[in-house]
Amino acid sequence: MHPPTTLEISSQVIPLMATLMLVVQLLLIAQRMLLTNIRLFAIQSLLLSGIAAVVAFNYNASHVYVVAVLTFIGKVVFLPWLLNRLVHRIQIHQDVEPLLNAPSSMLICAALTLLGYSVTRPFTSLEKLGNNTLAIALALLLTGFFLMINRRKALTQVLALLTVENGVMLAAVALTTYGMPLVVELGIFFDVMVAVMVLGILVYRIRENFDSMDTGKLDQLKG
Amino acid sequence: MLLLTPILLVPLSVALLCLLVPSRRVMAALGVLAFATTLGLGIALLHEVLARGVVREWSEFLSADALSAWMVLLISVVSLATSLYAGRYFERDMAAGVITMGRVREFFVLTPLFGTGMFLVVLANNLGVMWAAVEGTALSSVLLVALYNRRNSLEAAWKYVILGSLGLALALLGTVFVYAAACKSHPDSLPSFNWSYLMSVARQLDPLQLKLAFVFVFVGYGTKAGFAPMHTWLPDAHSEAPSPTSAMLSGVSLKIALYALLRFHILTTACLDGGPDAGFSGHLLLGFGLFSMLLAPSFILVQRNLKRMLAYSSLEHMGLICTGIALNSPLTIFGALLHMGYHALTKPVLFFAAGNIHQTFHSLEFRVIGPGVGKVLPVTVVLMGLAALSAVGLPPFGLFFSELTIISGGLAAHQITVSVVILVALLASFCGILQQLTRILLGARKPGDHPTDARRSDGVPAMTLLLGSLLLFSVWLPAPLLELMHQAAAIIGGKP
Amino acid sequence: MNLDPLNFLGQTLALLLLAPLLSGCIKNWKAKLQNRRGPRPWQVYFDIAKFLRKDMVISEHASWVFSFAPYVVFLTALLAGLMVPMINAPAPLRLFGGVLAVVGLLALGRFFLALGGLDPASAFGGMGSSREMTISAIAEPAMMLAIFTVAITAGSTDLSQIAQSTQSATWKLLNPAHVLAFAAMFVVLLAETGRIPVDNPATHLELTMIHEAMLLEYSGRYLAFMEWGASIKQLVLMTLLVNVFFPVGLAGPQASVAALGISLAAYLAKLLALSAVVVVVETTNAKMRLFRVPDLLSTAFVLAALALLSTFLFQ
Amino acid sequence: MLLTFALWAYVAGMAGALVLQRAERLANVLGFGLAALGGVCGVVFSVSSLAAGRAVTIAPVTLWSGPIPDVRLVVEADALSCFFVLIVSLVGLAISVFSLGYARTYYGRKNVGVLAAVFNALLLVTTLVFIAGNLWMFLIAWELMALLAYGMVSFEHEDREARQAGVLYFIMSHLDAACILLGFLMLAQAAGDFSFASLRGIGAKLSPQQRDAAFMLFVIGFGIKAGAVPLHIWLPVAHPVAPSNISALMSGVLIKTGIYGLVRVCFEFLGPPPMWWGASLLAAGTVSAVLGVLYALMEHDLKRLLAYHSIENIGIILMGIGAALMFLHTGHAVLASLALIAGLYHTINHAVFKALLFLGAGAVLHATHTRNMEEMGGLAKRMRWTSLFFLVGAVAISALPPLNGFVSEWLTYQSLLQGFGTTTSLVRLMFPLGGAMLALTGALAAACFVKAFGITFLAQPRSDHARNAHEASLPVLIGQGVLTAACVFLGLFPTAFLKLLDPLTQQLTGHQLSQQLTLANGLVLSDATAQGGTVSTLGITLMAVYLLPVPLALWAMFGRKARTRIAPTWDCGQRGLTPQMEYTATGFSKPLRMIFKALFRPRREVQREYDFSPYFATTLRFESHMEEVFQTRFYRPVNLWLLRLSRRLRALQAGSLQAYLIYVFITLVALLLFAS
Repeated sequence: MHPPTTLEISSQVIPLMATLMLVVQLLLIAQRMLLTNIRLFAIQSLLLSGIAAVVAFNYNASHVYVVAVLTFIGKVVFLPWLLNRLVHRIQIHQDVEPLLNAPSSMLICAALTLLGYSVTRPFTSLEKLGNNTLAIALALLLTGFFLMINRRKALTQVLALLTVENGVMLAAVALTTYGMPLVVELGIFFDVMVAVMVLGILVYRIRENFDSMDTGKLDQLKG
Repeated sequence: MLLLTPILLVPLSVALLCLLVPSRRVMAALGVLAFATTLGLGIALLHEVLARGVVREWSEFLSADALSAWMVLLISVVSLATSLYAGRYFERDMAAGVITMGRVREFFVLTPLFGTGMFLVVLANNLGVMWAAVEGTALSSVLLVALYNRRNSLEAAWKYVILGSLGLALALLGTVFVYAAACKSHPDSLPSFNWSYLMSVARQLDPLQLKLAFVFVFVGYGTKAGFAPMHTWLPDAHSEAPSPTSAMLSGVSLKIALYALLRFHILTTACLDGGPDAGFSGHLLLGFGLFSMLLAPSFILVQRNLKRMLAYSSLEHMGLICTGIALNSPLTIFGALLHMGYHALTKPVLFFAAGNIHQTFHSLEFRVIGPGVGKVLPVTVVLMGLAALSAVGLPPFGLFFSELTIISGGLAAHQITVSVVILVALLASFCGILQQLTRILLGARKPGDHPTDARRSDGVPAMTLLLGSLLLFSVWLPAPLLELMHQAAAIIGGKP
Repeated sequence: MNLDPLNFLGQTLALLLLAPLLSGCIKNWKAKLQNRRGPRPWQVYFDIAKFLRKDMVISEHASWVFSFAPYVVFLTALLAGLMVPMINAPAPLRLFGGVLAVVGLLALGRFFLALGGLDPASAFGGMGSSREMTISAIAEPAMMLAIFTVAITAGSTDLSQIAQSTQSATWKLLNPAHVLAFAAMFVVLLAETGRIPVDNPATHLELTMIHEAMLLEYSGRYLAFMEWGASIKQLVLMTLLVNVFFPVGLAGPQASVAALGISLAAYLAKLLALSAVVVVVETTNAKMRLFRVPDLLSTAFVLAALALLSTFLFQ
Repeated sequence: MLLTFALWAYVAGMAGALVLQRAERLANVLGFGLAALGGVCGVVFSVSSLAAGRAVTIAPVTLWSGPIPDVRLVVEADALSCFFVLIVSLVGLAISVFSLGYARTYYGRKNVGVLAAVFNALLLVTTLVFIAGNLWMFLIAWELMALLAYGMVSFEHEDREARQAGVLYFIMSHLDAACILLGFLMLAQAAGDFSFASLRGIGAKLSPQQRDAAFMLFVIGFGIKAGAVPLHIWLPVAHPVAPSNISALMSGVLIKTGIYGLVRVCFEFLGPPPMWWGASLLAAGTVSAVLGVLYALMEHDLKRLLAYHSIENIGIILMGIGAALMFLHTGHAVLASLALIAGLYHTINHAVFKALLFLGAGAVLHATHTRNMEEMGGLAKRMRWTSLFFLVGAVAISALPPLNGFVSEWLTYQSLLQGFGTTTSLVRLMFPLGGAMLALTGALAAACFVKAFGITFLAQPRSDHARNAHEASLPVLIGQGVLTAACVFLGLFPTAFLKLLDPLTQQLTGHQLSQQLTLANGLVLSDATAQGGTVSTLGITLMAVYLLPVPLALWAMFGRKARTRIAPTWDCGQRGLTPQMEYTATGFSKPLRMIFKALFRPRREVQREYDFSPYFATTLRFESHMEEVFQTRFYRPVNLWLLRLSRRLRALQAGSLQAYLIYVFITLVALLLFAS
């Protein structure tokens, strides 16, 4: 059995970190510099892997450690590096221009967070870690979704997609007693990696063909 | 002996082989070989399923019931026709210099991968793995859509991948919820994530959580299956992809996503059954199915691009299938499954013909193609005409029967408004397709506008294969297949 | 079929001989009323005989229809006449057709008359047939409605039957329905026989003539048959009016010779009275413009409709 | 089994023609020859079984049972089927003979093999429609019929008009198929089975609302197919552009499938009719009759004119059927049978003379290469036989004695007149008024055919084409001759034909009337009442022959010495009449156009150029347009509205990824709120 103290601590820590993830998300939304965005995403992923680690430590569930490690390697190290590289490769430094300005997007995100809470209210989760973590996960997902809508640059959309992914993973880690079965975790992980690579390839090609990454330019297919 | 494993391994190995093979012809041949094999295996699987009920391998990691077997057959047939057609198609493309050998290789590598992914979707027992497989199909098909590396194809691919992976993220969340529900019902141990297991414990799962999960799964897989209003990527991707890929996307890929959705639908129905909101998932399916059916025709009516029109027609048919399943009477579900099959045999023909037209006139815009295609490509036009008749649901083609079955089933279920809506939608899309095709296929060429490089026999084998089997199966279905479909219908209807 | 040969022969002769005399009388009285001496009543006989003797000039454009038409016109008028009771109630051909057949036969005649007008490629003929068909078309419904009114009350379309039931006690001659139908029928008569105010039989002024325009290219015996047929048609319609709507004194089946005599006298009297009315109408009215004629005929239609409505009320 | 043989003959003809399409002469002979053979068999079969008075001639036979539960194809034939099989076979026979000659005009130009094949296929599926024994068979044959007819309407698809006509036709046919399907399914739900046998009298099980709904659906569906106003919009567009032999088939037979369906459904399936069913049919029939002929009058395209007359005659048929339904309601079964007989008699009559007229039009079209009457004329001299046949058809369709049109309209009049006494409600006024409208229709039809025949065949040729016209080939004439003979027979010997209708009325209304309708051992046709009217077309004809000596004798008496001289027409002293001086078709119908201004709303443009005074114009250009009120007031607006709506919706797919994401987003949020 686990010493109660750690459990108490972790039951404090996990929601905290989750909330931090949400904060980072909000920063992402407010933030305009592309490179900073990537760093923020890295931080968020770091928090995620941290949560995974804590969960793993709590239940000393070995395969959740694997998740933590994979997340760290993949989302904290590899992807940011890849994206940075891409950014340098296709020299774009000018900041991203959102459709909505920061304050109004903030308001919307607040509303979405509320929605997340209200939706997850009905079922109190399995044990002490879960409940509002789930709400946060949902909030992450919705805000990430909004972020995706709100950004024009192809790369930032990729980032937004990844934050959505983070939200889902948070749910996966926090909600289920011991995370998902390993095979699933692996599958998901590699899918995400491949997805990012495919996206990278497309971004690269788009850059080549359109001399820009502004997806606003991709509106030729109508009707 | 193993059945499911080879079904996965054969196309996979062919894909790897194609990385090495030098010549285009060999790659094409390999593709045909692969899917011919899987077709054979599929038929074997059919009998196996009829004999044993459910076929499991790798300690239930792979399992196939009637529904999966049916899907395996569909995938194999469409992929087989596609690889039959692809050889000549890319030969002409390369001759015309619109595509490099590298890209062609990409196609012949990715297509079997695409197939493998779809096979895995229908054979995986584990819902998480199923999700991963769906994502895999999405990723491989994205690259196929972007094959021509033109501006339009890239745009289409981008929209496809963004909407697709976003949707799949939602689907993943839904999947997680389901698993969470499972964990909640058995807090002590790490429960299995197998569909069969979940079905067995369906009654103990938390209905509220499952409802929520289904909402996410529905929006997620629904996006992939192209339900309006999440369908927006569909016409772009289907029209900009090379015609063989369009055929696969329209012929099976949509149905695969629907299959994934159906698994959850069955689970949810089983869980919510008898509860306050029983049939919740059914209502969603019905609503969105009808909405898609109603939305599609208006786009067909004012459509200017051949393949986009075909894509919208696919939207229509998906809506109908969905409605048929949602009506949830054995007859309508059976009709819907049959509809899947007939549609899978019909739509590729149309896309192949569209491919020929595209390669002859170098455009898909109706006004560029102009009237009198029949004077240039008589054979293609005849085959396309037949396929179009089937697509709009005229006898003696099977879609006529399946549509009528669904409609009369709707009446039998006292859903007269549903039936009327279906009829109206079908009528509208009929009008659209009829007048658009009449405009381009019939008539005389404009003077001095007679393309020289018209090849009359392109793709005829593939098309005749499909149309022939369509006609055959419209008037006669082998008893085992019938039995299989009845069992599949029973599974969907929640009475296994 | 019970075809009494005597009756048949008698009525045929009566039709053939009486018709010209009647139109002669009308011409004569009209002249008198206009302070002219006018032709003798029997002048028409001479005209017909003259026409029969004369050579024929046939248009080079005319086809076989042109030569076919006069016989059709003549015979249809005659046949129609044999279905209308003149002197004794069971008309000779009563079995072969009632009022519907009469209307049909007259229409057949008109059909060929109009074709004959078109055939010689002259503008007048075309104009004439166009107008003739138009007027008859709008006259038809009024006529039918008027006839239905009596036919419904008699429960039959057989003219002799109608006449008899009209005579019999069950039927009051002054039934409003009856009177209205009679009025409607009279207007139709004017239109059908080409009388002022619809058409002017006396004129050959291009723009106003209708019936004459169709005959313009006919000559010799064809013209004779055409004219004669026209006068027979007129007689038939008048007989229809007087004997079906006003069958006073009409002899029944197997009537005695005396009865027949009375009936004949009554018939002639009624006929002359009716022609007098026609003459008065013709002299006191001016010819209408072509596009005014529908107004007149629609009045007739309304009268007939009223007649119908009143049968509906009084039954 | 003769019918089976006929069907196989059609199949063989279809296959043979397709196989031999390279050798067009052979394909022509084989295809249409076999079609004619099948026609003969069909005629013999139906006449024999009707004469034998059998109610059921083919017990239900299952041809094929499909993969889906209770999807099977069943055929059965009762008296009603036989009657309509008679129509299709008789007309088909004549048309196939005609086509043997007519198809030659397509040699080298179009694929005669396909033409012959589709012709056979059309005969096949039409026959199948009539002998269908369950819903599936009926619907499949029905849809195939529409499909094949579409192929034929757009057979000469090189010109745009034909393509558009084809599309319109197919869309309307599909619409009617949908209505019929829904109606049948409503019945089938109550019966729990798709076979016609189990649908008999099923209406009794339905609630009144359901029955009325089903009735409305059927009326719309079959009304479209039959071309009843205001659902006729496709008919005058589609029939003219098809090859003439197909036009004849469509106008003569295909639209009768609508009548067949109505009779089948109203008299057998829907059960005892309320008053308003019959009344509405009667009203619709009257309107169709009058409007059809009025629009026909305004046409100077010969085939369009004939097409509009089909609408008129369908109206007359509907009047009979509607009256019959009303009498069924009031419980006068005998009278109902009379009205029904009138309607069905007119059905076969119209099939015969309309096909005849279309064939004549085809021969003329072939000779003059135009459908425009303004460019014809003088053909009576150049095409003697064709003109004779056409004249017979014209007299028949104008309901003039002694031909068949007159007989069926006489029966209609009789039933209407007697109808007045069947009820005391105000509805009974419909009967005489309907009769009056029928009279108007007849008179207008006569006017119209004076124009059609006179302008087309008489007077001077109006164009070189007409001047160089020549008589048609022998098979073409024989084809028309057959139908002419049929017209004469049906006209002169109605009592003989009525015997064939006995099993039919027995089946539908439970009465046999031919005895009561026959007087003087078959010479005279009576109206089945003691004192009622009688008519004898044969007698009239015989009398005409008796009386012919009168004019001849007069001639002999007076005009022995008279001579005949051919001379120019009187030209008012101008130098020679030119065709320009003749009355035109437009001019002929001008008075009626002016009288019915309110309906036609003609638009005219006159452009005159003059040097010094408008009264001495140097050039004069006159244009006159007319559009159907239904087209302008209903169909076009609806069409435009639909297109506008679609364009609006098109904005949804504007190409912006953001917008698409928002759709998904909104859907998700909405569903989340809906779920929790």
